[in-house]
Amino acid sequence: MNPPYTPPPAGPAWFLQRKNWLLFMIRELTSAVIALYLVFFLVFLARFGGGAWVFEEFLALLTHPLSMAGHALAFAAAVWHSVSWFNTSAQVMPIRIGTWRMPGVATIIITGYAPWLIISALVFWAALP
Amino acid sequence: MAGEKRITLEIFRYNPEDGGEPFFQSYEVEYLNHWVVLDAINWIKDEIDGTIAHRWTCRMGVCGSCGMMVNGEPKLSCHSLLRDYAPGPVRVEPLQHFPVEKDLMIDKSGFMERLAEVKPYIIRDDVNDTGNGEYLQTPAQIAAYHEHSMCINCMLCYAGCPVMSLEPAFLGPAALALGQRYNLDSRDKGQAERVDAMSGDEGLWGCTFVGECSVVCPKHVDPAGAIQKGKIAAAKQWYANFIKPKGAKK
Amino acid sequence: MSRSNEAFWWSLFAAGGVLGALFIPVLVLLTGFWLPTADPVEAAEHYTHLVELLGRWPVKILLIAVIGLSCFMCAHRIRHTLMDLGLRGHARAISLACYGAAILGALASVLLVARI
Amino acid sequence: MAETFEHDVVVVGGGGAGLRAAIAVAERNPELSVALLSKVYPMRSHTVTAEGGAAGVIKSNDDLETHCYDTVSGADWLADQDAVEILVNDAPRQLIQLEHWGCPWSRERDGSVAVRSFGGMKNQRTWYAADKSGFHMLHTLFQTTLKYPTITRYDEHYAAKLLIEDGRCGGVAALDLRTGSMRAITANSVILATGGAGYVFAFTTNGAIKTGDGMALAYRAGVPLKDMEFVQYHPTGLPGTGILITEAARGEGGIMLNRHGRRYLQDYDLGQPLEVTDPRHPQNRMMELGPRDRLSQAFHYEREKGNTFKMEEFEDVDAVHLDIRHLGEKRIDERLPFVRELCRDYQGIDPVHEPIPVRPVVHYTMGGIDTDIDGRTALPGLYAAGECACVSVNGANRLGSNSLVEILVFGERAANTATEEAGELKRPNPDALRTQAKDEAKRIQQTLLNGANANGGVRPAHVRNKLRKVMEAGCGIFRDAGTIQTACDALAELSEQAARMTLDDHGGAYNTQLINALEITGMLEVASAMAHSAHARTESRGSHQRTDYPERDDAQFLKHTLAYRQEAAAPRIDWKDVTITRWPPGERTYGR
Repeated sequence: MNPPYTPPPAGPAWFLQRKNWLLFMIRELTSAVIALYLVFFLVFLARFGGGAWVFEEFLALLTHPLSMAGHALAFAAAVWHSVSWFNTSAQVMPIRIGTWRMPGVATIIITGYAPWLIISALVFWAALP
Repeated sequence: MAGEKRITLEIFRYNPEDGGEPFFQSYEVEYLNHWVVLDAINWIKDEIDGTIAHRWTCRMGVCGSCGMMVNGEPKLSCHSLLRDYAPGPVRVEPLQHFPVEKDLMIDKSGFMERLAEVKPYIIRDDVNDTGNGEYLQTPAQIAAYHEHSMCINCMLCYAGCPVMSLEPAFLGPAALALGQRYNLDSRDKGQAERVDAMSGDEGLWGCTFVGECSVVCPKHVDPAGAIQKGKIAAAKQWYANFIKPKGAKK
Repeated sequence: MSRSNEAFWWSLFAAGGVLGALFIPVLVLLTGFWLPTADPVEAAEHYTHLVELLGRWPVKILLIAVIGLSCFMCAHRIRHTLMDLGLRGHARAISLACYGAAILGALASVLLVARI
Repeated sequence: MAETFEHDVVVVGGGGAGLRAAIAVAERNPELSVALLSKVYPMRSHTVTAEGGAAGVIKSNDDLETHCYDTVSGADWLADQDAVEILVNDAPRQLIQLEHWGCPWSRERDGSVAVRSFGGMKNQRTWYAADKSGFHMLHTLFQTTLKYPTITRYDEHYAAKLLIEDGRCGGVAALDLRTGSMRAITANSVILATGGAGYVFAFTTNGAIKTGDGMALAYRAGVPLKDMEFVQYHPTGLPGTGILITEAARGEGGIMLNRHGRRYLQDYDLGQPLEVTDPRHPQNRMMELGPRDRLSQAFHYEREKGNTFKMEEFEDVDAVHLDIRHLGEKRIDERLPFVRELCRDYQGIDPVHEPIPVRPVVHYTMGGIDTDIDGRTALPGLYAAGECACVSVNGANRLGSNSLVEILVFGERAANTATEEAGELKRPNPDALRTQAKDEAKRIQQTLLNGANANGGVRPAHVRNKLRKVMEAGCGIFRDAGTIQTACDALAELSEQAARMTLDDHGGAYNTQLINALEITGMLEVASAMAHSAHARTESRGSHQRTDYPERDDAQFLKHTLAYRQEAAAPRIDWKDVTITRWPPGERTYGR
């Protein structure tokens, strides 16, 4: 008798097999874009610490379309990360009062989207002169 | 049986005794409106080809035997109406990520071992002392673990989880959710005993939170949620052990 | 394998994930679009304001936490993704590289923010 | 051929009774090795589908005496009252034990166990885990077995034959489904816990595995089957599939309505209905909370009066309505979520908004392997518990929620006896046992596998389907000498056909068609015992209603039937006295 049949291994492109696996892989890959942005941000901090002149020169560079495109990509990745992160909050930290469990959508808004909006607004407000 | 409509089933065939490779065999079925995929397979087995091997028992979505890939999706075949797949064909395969013993029969032994590994039972000293009545447990305390106790061991989550093919030693969604079900049970005192089995690299930390297990679960067990809760608990435990190493029990 | 240090790295990942989700999109907007496109006359004003803002210790700590922990979030995910893409054989090297880079990034954020 | 595995106790069947038994042996004597053998993985066992709950006196407004009386009167006085007292007295402890093992029983606000009403019970005493009580009990028991290193599981092993040597049972010959090889699993004690035989009927709540295997094993070994004519029709099954809608739906206040919207049960001596808004509704032992036999019989009369409606999509079967809409969505989701799920998935209706169409459906076999109150059978070394056994606590009609405690109480009890006696009895010669297993393998090879029947041309499934229809037609809710005789004749004819069964599959690995064929030969034996027992009992009692003998006849028939198998002949029917202790036979009244 032959041994049980084992289907061939999926290979590195396994995530193309199912839609949700692909979405997962995109979510994970956002971290690579965010990592690049973090490197940029460290440079940004270094320039900022270098004084007003250095910083203004640096800002001028950032008006280049390539920079804009890079930041647009970074923004998309960051938002994807935020959305995919917050959307799991009802699963990871469900809110319960007695036997009542807060509906998933409400949990996600209260623990995710609402703080996100408030913090974003606060950061803008603080950064504005 | 006189049916109303026709549909073709393409069934995965593998026989370990004939030395051949797996292949798909097509059967045409006349079906009634309320037939599920399992009804069609049973009809084929009864009337056309008795060599097909598949598992089923309850036909009401609670015994967990009849999980299969139906058109590429992990499904309970007793729970998948044929008419939803019209006009067909319907491709029926054994659950993904398991060795195939024969046709639609997968090898479940690895899964059974995994279940045992997480110590899925109440651990405390007085468990056999029934003299003082029941342990009290409020409805709110039940709610903390109840969804994770609804697992029928159908293993659809294993077919949905890509880690199962990337890391074959992974304990997997159902087993980890089961361990977590007991960890979250207010009657249990066995968390510390379970943590070793559950929090290894093949345990909780093997999970990358794809989340598909909870999507394909027919009983809303939410293994993905259970595992993330388990990770939080295991991380807390790690810091506790770091601060108060060895022998210190909380 | 029992009680691996994964718990530690994962906790940094989780913390970085939360902070990153809350802060990074708005930081990208600020650094990528809002500051570069501001009126040059206002730019000097911005700079003094930001210097003043970043001179406060609570703000410094928050910024270090956001950047430093986000580094660990990225490192953790990149590490797992590389392994999932078929590099399980190099698990050790990948871990060293990813978390090493994250530690460097976190240290850099401390130094750079502190000197403002 | 025929590998041998030696154990001290072998448990055949991995459902509630089998698992409880295995745990009991492991706890009582950790020195003994236990084999737990099942033709499916244990959590697939039919216990998993039980919904409503398990009866055990726990609340201060209830008492053991009443539970006993309810059970005895529910059984139409055919239950052995010493066994009933054991069941009732031990039930609370068993249910608490299960609670301690992790069963998530539904609770009161203060954390104590909650109980609900059930049919034929005077007080609320049914412990429940929403409406998945059997599911939670089975998984709790299965998971608890994982604690004990002395329990060795043989999953997906089909017990083909009892191994008997020197007049005692010393194990089973079991087919390993994976390879098709025959194994001799030997032990000093064998406990049968294989469940009932509802699948010998066409329309049943029972899963495909409930083919009465254990009954057939014992019957062939000369052990009599007791009270086999008593087959319970549950009044509320979904019309197309036979899926059970739990009695708890009525326990929570659901009502039965005929085609005209009338609560027809009031016309069948089950009391007068209260408005559903009345806080006293539902009343115990009245109307919808009458016993199952009476409710199923009422359906039959309603159909004769033309008060049922036809369901076109299911070949025009008749049905009535079970209405739970007035309970409201919140209560339905809390207490009966599975009912809602099943109605949606398999009937395409939402019981929150629509009444549920239902009809009576074969649910439980009260009869089974004759055992004493300690689980012993007539064959030394062989014990039985659960639905495959007849202790008997269910008599002519089982009360809902008694079976889930029966499997615990008598599962443990049989195991205790088996554990004690495993040490006392001399182990049969293992070589002789292995030879028997080898012979059984050879028999199967020669009759079914090697194509000797190639010209028989009888598909196993056809025998099975015909058998199930024959039983439905001849031994249904109402029978008479004529219908039963027709069934007996048809069964004899089917047995001949079964001898000519031809398989498509001649392989070893997962030859599920072979297993089906073996099951079918057992089903024929069990069905024959049912039909001939029904023929012999010329009275009406509980679930056994003879239109030609409509009255209960205590003078002649306050007795158990015992069906003994005879080679190539109808079974011999014998009689055995019912044990009466404290509750002399009386009038069986409900609604008064």
